[in-house]
Amino acid sequence: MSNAAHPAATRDVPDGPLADGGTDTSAPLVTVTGLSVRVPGGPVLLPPTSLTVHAAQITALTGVSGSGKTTLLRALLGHLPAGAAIASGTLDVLGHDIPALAPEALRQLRRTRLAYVGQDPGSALNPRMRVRQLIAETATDPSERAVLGLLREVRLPTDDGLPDRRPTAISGGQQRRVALARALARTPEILLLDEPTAGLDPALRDEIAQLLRHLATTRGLAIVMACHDPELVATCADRVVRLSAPARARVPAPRTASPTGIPDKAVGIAARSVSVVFPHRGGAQHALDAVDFTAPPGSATGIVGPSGSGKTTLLRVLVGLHRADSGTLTLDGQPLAGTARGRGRAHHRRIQLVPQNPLDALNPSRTVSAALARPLRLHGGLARDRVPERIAELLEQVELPADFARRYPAELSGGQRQRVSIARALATEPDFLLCDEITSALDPDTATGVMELLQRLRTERHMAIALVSHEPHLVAAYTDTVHLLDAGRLTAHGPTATLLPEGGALHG
Amino acid sequence: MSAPTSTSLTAGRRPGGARYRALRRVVPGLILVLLALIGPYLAAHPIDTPVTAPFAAAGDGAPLGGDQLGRDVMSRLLHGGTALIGSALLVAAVVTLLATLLGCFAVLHPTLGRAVERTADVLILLPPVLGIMLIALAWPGGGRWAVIGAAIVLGTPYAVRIVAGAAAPLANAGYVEAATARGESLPYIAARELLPNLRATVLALFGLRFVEAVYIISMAGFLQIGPQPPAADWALMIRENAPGILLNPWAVVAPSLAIAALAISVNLASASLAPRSARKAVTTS
Amino acid sequence: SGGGTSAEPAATGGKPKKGGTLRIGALGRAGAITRDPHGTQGNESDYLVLALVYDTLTVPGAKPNTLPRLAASWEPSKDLKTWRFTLAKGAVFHDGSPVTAEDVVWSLRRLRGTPSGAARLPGIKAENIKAEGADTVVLISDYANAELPLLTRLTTFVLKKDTPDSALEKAPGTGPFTLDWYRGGNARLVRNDSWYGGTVLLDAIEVTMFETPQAMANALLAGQIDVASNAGAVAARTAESRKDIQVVRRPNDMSMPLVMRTASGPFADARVREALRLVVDREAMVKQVLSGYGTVANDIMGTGDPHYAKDIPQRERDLAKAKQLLTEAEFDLSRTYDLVTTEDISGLAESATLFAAQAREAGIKIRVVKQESGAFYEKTWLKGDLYTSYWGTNDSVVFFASKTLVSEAGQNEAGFADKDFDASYRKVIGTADEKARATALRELQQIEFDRSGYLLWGMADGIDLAAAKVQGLPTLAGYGRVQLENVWLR
Amino acid sequence: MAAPVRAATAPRRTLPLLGRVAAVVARRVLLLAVLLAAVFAAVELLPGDAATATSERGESAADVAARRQLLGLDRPVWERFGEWMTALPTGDLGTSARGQKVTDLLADPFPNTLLLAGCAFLLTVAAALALGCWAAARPGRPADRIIGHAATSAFAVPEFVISVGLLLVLSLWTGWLPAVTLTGADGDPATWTMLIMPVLALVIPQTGWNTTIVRGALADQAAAPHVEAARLDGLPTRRIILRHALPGAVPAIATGFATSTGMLLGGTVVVEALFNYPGIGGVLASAVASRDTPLIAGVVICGGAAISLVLLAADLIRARVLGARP
Ligand SMILES: Nc1ncnc2c1ncn2[C@@H]1O[C@H](COP(=O)(O)OP(=O)(O)OP(=O)(O)O)[C@@H](O)[C@H]1O
Ligand SMILES: Nc1ncnc2c1ncn2[C@@H]1O[C@H](COP(=O)(O)OP(=O)(O)OP(=O)(O)O)[C@@H](O)[C@H]1O
Ligand SMILES: [Mg+2]
Ligand SMILES: [Mg+2]
Repeated sequence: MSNAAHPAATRDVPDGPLADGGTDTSAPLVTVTGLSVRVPGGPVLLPPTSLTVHAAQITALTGVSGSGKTTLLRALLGHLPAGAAIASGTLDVLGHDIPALAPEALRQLRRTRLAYVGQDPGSALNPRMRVRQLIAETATDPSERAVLGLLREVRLPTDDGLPDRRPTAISGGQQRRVALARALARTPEILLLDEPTAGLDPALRDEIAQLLRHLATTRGLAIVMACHDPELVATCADRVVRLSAPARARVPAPRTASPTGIPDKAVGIAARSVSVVFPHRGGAQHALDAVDFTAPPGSATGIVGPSGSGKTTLLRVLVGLHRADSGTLTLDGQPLAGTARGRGRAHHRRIQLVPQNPLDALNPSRTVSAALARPLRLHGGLARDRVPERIAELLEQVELPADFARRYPAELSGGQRQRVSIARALATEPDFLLCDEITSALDPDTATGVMELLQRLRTERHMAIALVSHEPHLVAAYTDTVHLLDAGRLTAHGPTATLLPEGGALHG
Repeated sequence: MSAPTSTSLTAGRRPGGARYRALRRVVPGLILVLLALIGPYLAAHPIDTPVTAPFAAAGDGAPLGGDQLGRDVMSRLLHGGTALIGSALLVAAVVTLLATLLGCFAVLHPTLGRAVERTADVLILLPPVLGIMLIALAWPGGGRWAVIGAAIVLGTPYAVRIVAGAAAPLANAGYVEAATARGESLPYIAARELLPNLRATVLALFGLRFVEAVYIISMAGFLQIGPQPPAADWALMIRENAPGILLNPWAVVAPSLAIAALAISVNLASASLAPRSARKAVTTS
Repeated sequence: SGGGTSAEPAATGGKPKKGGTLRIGALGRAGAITRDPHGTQGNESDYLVLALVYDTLTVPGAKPNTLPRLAASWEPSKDLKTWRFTLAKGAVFHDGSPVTAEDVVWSLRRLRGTPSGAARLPGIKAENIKAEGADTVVLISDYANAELPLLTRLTTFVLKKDTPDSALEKAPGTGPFTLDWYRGGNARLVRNDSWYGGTVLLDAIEVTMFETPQAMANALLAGQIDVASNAGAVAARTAESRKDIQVVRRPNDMSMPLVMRTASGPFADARVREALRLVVDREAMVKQVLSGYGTVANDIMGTGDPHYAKDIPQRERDLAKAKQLLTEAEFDLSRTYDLVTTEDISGLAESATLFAAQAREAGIKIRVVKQESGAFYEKTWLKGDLYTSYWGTNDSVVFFASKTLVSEAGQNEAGFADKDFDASYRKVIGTADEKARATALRELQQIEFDRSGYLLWGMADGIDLAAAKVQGLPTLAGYGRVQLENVWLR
Repeated sequence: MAAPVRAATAPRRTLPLLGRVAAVVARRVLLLAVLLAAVFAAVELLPGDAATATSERGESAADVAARRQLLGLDRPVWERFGEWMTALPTGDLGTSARGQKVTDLLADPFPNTLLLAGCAFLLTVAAALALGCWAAARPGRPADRIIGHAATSAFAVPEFVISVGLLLVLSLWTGWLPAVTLTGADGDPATWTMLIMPVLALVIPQTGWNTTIVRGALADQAAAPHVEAARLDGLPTRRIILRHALPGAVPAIATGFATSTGMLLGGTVVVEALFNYPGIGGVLASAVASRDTPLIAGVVICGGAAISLVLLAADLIRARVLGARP
């Protein structure tokens, strides 16, 4: 605990797979030596990795998408994906040899000393329990006072009725903190976090970073987090373990962006005065309120706004998955049907959406190749024997090895799934690509790679992009115009350079 | 570190051992079905000729004793499965098929969904036994077909609900929306996007429907609807021979055991065909 | 005529003793419950209760087959059309009022007025039922009928005059027992100490209605009831190994003939009918269908009749002769013939099944078709070419001749029209002279044996199961089993 | 910072509870009316009618026609249905083909059947939940497999087989229990021991069916993220099942139990016959045999009302459980 007082001192430990807290005097809580995980006779999930974790330190696991961050966390927890097994190395957590631990002892360990918060903590909260019960359930001290204390500790208000709400009635950021409080309630010694800030806007991200720092310091907690957000790593990690990815496809050389000028307004996809109202019991919610949107061919348009401002809804209206309550859609000046069913084949091909949630964007029971082959056959009219070749090409474009074609989505990491989903949208060679938070699960390098790819297609094929993102620097770097949304209203739109100077914070 | 060879990838996903285990679970069902099919050729006596005293205890010539007319229980047992298995399989297949079709379309098409829901709501109020009585009486001489019809009509609404219930969460999944946006037709989405994820549900449903069909058909037999004497039918045998159970228990016990064995083996088979991953159970690690 | 005693006791276990409650089970269905003594008694349980609470004019007997009850004696006129019934002395209703001829006339007319009244009192118009003084009732038949008292044995229950329909359930009767309570087919009856017919020994009878013979037999085996009425052969065999249970066999209880249409169709040729009678293996039928609880019969209906022609030789199986007859009659052996049956009583469908198997040995292809009871009576009965039928009153040859065989009979099941038979029948019912009647009756039975539409392979015994302590159970066939007034408990 | 509370869930509680319940009840009543119309029509489709079905040997065609007129069978179906329906609110179920008041015919047997089916239902619910949870807590282990197979076979074997088996073992061989139900002057079973075997005969197959459903629904829930998370939180299996998996499985389970009600009532037809239980099953069997439309409709409405009540409970449970989810 001696180092708890001066965490900044150990902050800049050099990166590397064998990074070791050599300056610590206390015994490490976790010792991982040469651990590797693979499916017997199958792919490698985690290349040999070593790691030690000490009390009161935050250890960040970074590395490109698919490098095994999630796998390592799950190994520490003793919960590997079905079929995978430890291939080599040792794993010691709190003095226990995790792989050899009896189920009951493992359960006790998780119950009292080891806590894990997954990548999507909102869905991990029982929707039928109240916040208060959720925290008391795992707490060593389930008293009212202690529960409220925990809520305050994670900076949640306790006097506006939040403790009596259910998880579905609180926002995503609040869910994340409730999950954290639930993990802390058992006073663990080690806290494992997977992507604690993915998909959150910058304000929330900073808040969580502060909180983690605070917890490590005051509680002497050892935190291990998988993270691809360099800013978060920079603000709060004591040490960084960089996982090296298994052999992967060539990274395409970055190309210089060559944004075209804003072309003629008459062509491209456009929405005029679109409104969407969601009926709710006892009232209605205006998800979109007379919003105008235009994306000319070859353009790159950013859509930016706080969580719940209607960004996703706008894209869904454009692609025809949600019929707008009022307003008109046009494509190249011609009216565009309000629903996908009402549209012709050509429209289907030309407008493609990459949906927000990478988890359910792919059919779990169909292989990557099946997912990619269908649009190729349906819209490309490709001969059967040409399909595998084209699939390999698409995978390569999103930096995935060609042999991933045979995998099922469950055998991919979060970022890999998102890239397959992008590849599927690209398969029809669309003229308009609507991207909903497509980089939220990707590490910076991969994200840049993907954005570069889109940029290239823009210039080569004159494809237009609409980009919804919480990452201001991406919007700033890759779009020419931007639409700002707030609570369903279009508050501003214009050149990115003027509306988003140097990619600064937009909201919050 | 060496990259995995591509050949080992597929082998790793479905180890030969698992396939063998799955096969082993399907085998009892297959054997039973096979036995029911070739049973008539193994039978020592014709099904309608008395060979011993009515309800004679097991003994020479009749290894399982005689039935209510002194016919050989063993021979009748060997003959009696074909029709029951056939009808139950037919009912289970048709109900599962209908339910899968209607259930998938119902979640993709709200109007149809509401119609299906309402019909199910009404039919669920009708006790199955009363339903069989009405349908079978409305179609006298329908015999086995009337019972099959009744079982299908009565079983489908509930089955549709099960499929629709399982499919509903999938209907809004990203991949279904992606398919819609891609311009896929409803049948394609139902067949290629929803169905593969419902395999476990559908197979479990088939198993359950089969058992339910056996139940309904035997129930109909008990109510004197359906197969007619001198047909050798397991359900009919149970009913006909029940009065003599104290004289020759085998006449009742043997067909009962046959029905139970049939139900178990079919369920076993359908459960083992279901994909393991889709049906996760509460595991401790 | 008249006189004689009631049914013989089944077993004698010492001197009859007074007291005790007899728990008896009888078959019945909840939906078919009737409390009207003149209604359609679909339930044996209801009939049992009615028969113990109310009296009929006469009751079935062994020999002669008609015995006095409420009518102490009867006398025909010379032309056998007018019959005078004299009521028993001292007969009173349960409420103490004496039974008068007026009461009987009112009851018989009420019976005649029911939908099936014409079938129950054939040839007797309502206005031809009259009282003569206080204790004589006169019935005038439209035609000479020497067997008229037969008709008064089963449902001529006597109620008090002008009993309204709403009061039927509690209406006092004259029988050996009075009704304590009745509920949903079950009832409790207590002894009528002032019964005119003799001393009743039992204190009470508790009647339980059973939907299935199986449930009834189980109740008896478990000791929940003392008597299972009409429990069936299988139950009897089950009980045979039990020392504490007696099996009471009542011979000639039920006939299950096959009916072959004589008027038209493939069986119109008498040679074909005879061939079928030669095809059946009667012993096997009795053994397999009735579990041996029955006797082989000779194609003559009414086997319990004191005048049954025992001298006509028993027909045996003779496949060769059958085949020869079929060839002579040019019977089409390539066709499959439907044999329609029902499951109304146990053994019926089985007899059809077994017969079909036996007929196959003679090259006749028969398919058994089971019909639901309602459909059977609507579509097949009286019309079909080949079907099973069943009759429970088998103590009178004349009964069957009048109901089902004489050409104008309302229930002529086989469409049988035979001049010689009709002539013999007229002679039987129109002749007062015993000897001449007997000759005619013999003749009538011979014709029936030779060429009627019936194939009567055997007679089922009626089988009651009873606990060992029950004594004096009736052994008469058919509804004779409800005569429980002489029963006592050891 | 954080987005405001989502509007989706907040106003739910403000809706008047009474109004919602009334709407649900009204829907159930309407469904029952539709079913009755269907049954009325179905009975009309049956060949023959009450007049011929209740006829006896020796009746002439004229007699049957007269009775047909007496029973009102010569009038159109819809007229009779309308008459029957309008009399319903006054508690009048019409007159049976044999001229008795349907209410009188059902007055004794229906409460008896309710008692039998009610006991069986409660036992089924308890047993199925216990067995289903027990099996779900041990997925893939012998206990789970045994329960799974036992449940399947119990359900496959119809009530009458089980009844016969119970009779043999519990009564005829051992003499432990009375073989049949006898009633006293009040029309109720004489002793409660007479209920044991009929109830068991109904419970065993239905428990099989419902255990299968409970087990399946729990297995489905086990894959839910919050259940998986609860497991990773190291909570005891018991708590995971009862607190995290079961609530989500309740709608599916409730629907299963609701269907069970119909099968239970149907099963009484057979079980009552075998144990001579004085219930509605016997009435129904003979009513169908004699095409007694008013009597069949009376039985259907009683059974339908009972099933509706259970479905109503299921509706309310489902509304409560699902209400927690937007
Ligand atoms: N069940 C599985 N079967 C086979 N390979 C798998 C399986 N699960 C994961 N993988 C592979 O293992 C590797 C590591 O996956 P992991 O989820 O740990 O990556 P990650 O570092 O968390 O990536 P991301 O940042 O994209 O979430 C990936 O290449 C993935 O394709
Ligand atoms: N199917 C729906 N039913 C009811 N309300 C909905 C539905 N979909 C979205 N909403 C509401 O509409 C508003 C806009 O939602 P939308 O998904 O477009 O937001 P977003 O800007 O994409 O937010 P985020 O950044 O969190 O993805 C939100 O308040 C949301 O609660
Ligand atoms: Mg990951
Ligand atoms: Mg969004």
